[in-house]
Amino acid sequence: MEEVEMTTVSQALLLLSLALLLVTLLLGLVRALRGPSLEDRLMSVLLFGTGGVAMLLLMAVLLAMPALLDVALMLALLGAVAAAAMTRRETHDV
Amino acid sequence: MLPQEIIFGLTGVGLFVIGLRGVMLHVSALARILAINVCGAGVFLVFVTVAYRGLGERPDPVPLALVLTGIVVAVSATALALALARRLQEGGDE
Amino acid sequence: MTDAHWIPLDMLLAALLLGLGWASVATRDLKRGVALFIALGLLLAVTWARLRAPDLAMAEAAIGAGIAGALLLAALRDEDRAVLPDAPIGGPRLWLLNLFCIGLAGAVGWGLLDAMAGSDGIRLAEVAGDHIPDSGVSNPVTAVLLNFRAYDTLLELAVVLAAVLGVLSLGPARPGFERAGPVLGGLVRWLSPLLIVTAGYLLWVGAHAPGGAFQAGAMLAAAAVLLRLGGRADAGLPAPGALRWLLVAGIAVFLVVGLAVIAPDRAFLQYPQGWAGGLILLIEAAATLSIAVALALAYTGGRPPGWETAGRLSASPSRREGQ
Amino acid sequence: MSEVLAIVLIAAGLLFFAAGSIGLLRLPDMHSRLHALTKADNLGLGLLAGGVALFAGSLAIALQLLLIWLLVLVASAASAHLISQHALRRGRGQ
Repeated sequence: MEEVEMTTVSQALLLLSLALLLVTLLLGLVRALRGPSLEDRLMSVLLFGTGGVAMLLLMAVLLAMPALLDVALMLALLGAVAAAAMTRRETHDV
Repeated sequence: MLPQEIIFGLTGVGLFVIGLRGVMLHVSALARILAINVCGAGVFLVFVTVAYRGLGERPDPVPLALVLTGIVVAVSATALALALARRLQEGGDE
Repeated sequence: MTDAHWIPLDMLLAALLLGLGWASVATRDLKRGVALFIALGLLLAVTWARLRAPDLAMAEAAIGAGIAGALLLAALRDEDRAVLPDAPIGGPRLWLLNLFCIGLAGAVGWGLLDAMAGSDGIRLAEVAGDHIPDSGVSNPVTAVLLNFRAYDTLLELAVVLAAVLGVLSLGPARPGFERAGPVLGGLVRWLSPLLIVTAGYLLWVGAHAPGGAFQAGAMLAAAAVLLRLGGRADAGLPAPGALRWLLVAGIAVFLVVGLAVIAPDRAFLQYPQGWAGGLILLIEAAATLSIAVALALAYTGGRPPGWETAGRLSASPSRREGQ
Repeated sequence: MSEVLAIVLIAAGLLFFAAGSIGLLRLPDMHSRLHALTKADNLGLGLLAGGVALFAGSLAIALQLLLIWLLVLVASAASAHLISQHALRRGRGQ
């Protein structure tokens, strides 16, 4: 990935894609603010997880940093941990 | 000076102040601990911004190392604060 | 492409960070606050990646999404009311507070910009960069953490240990979780080994690529958090007797290595030529285990069962009954 | 040529991301929002990862991208299940 050859047009388009992903996250933030249920807010967190992975993949190409793929892998693994943490109940709650 | 230093530096300061305001405003221990963590995120962002040297440059590793240990120390301190808050609440019930 | 092209994107990212930060703090609904704080952690990981700090992005992913979120969500259960009463202050006093915050932001922001604009002299980065070939590792962040500023890292491990000892001294662990259903059970069964393998990988590549003891330890702790969420109250941790040793292993190995390398011409923690790489890996392996155990215990929120008696060589039965 | 294909794949992926976020924002009830979000984001990430793999042009990286996508697929399916189960259980007043 270090020597990715890319035209300027492609670079500009990738940059635009990153910005569009941020806009979709912004929509997710609006949903998180509106709620109304906890589940709606959890869905926004889910969106931030997947959107974050997508942004990391694009930045790995654009910044020529293959290590960002490792970060994306970790984020993918840990998104599920966050979802599990948000929906579990302790034994005394039952 | 890079434009990113201005953008993210001021964002870091903004997060720090937002967190500080939360700490002063809230009464609930949990809300205050949450706010302190937002405060800390702002400080980390300032450090990472200071380390940043531009798109093609390696960032300064010294502030990054500080932030890396800072993240782990912050989460340990958060755990301690939450455990203390829990004991306080239990004590209040007795 | 230059940094100027990234300005619109960076401003969008900055706006989203500020929006999430504000929304997670300025709310009376704690559930909303915690959910948004986890989202902020995910976005911070992206921000560290953008600012070319993948080492931090890894730690943030493991801690922000894996541990801090779970920790806050567990604490949320203790709150009697998920929605807080109105702010205790209002009217003119709230205005004063807001005014103070705006003034503070202005002053600190101006000071920061002033300081950054004025510092075009030699930075530590050049000094650190020149010495990386001698450090035994090629990842600059690992070089700083475990060689150039190793004593700093040693003390930071001590701070983590102190915090966890504080947690342990406050009382027994929180109750565990109910048994997992088939879906979560399946998730735990295939995800936790993956997390552990990833932790091993991060420890190994930390010498030459982003990764290292802190990231690996956080990842291992995330595996423990997941096991606990799946219904194992002990979070998959070993017996308390072993836990005590694991908790101090990082600092112990660090100190032993640091003292062992002392020679007439070498100071504390000044590794001999050619040995640095191996010694750093040794210290990092021990530190990974200590950090993982510390964070996992911090997540459980107190002493595991059997902690008090584990330290004694032969715990007398009468003593055990007394508890 | 492959660069054009990569851009097309990434653009298609973004379209799905946008659809998921708009669904999250505009659909009337929680369950349809969850459905729209997870389906669209998973497809979107798959297409986007395909585009990134074409840019990288190496088999090892393509395999890592495939792994990331599969992890996100499984993790988000499990998360969606946990969230809807959580909503159901709360709806029953448990």
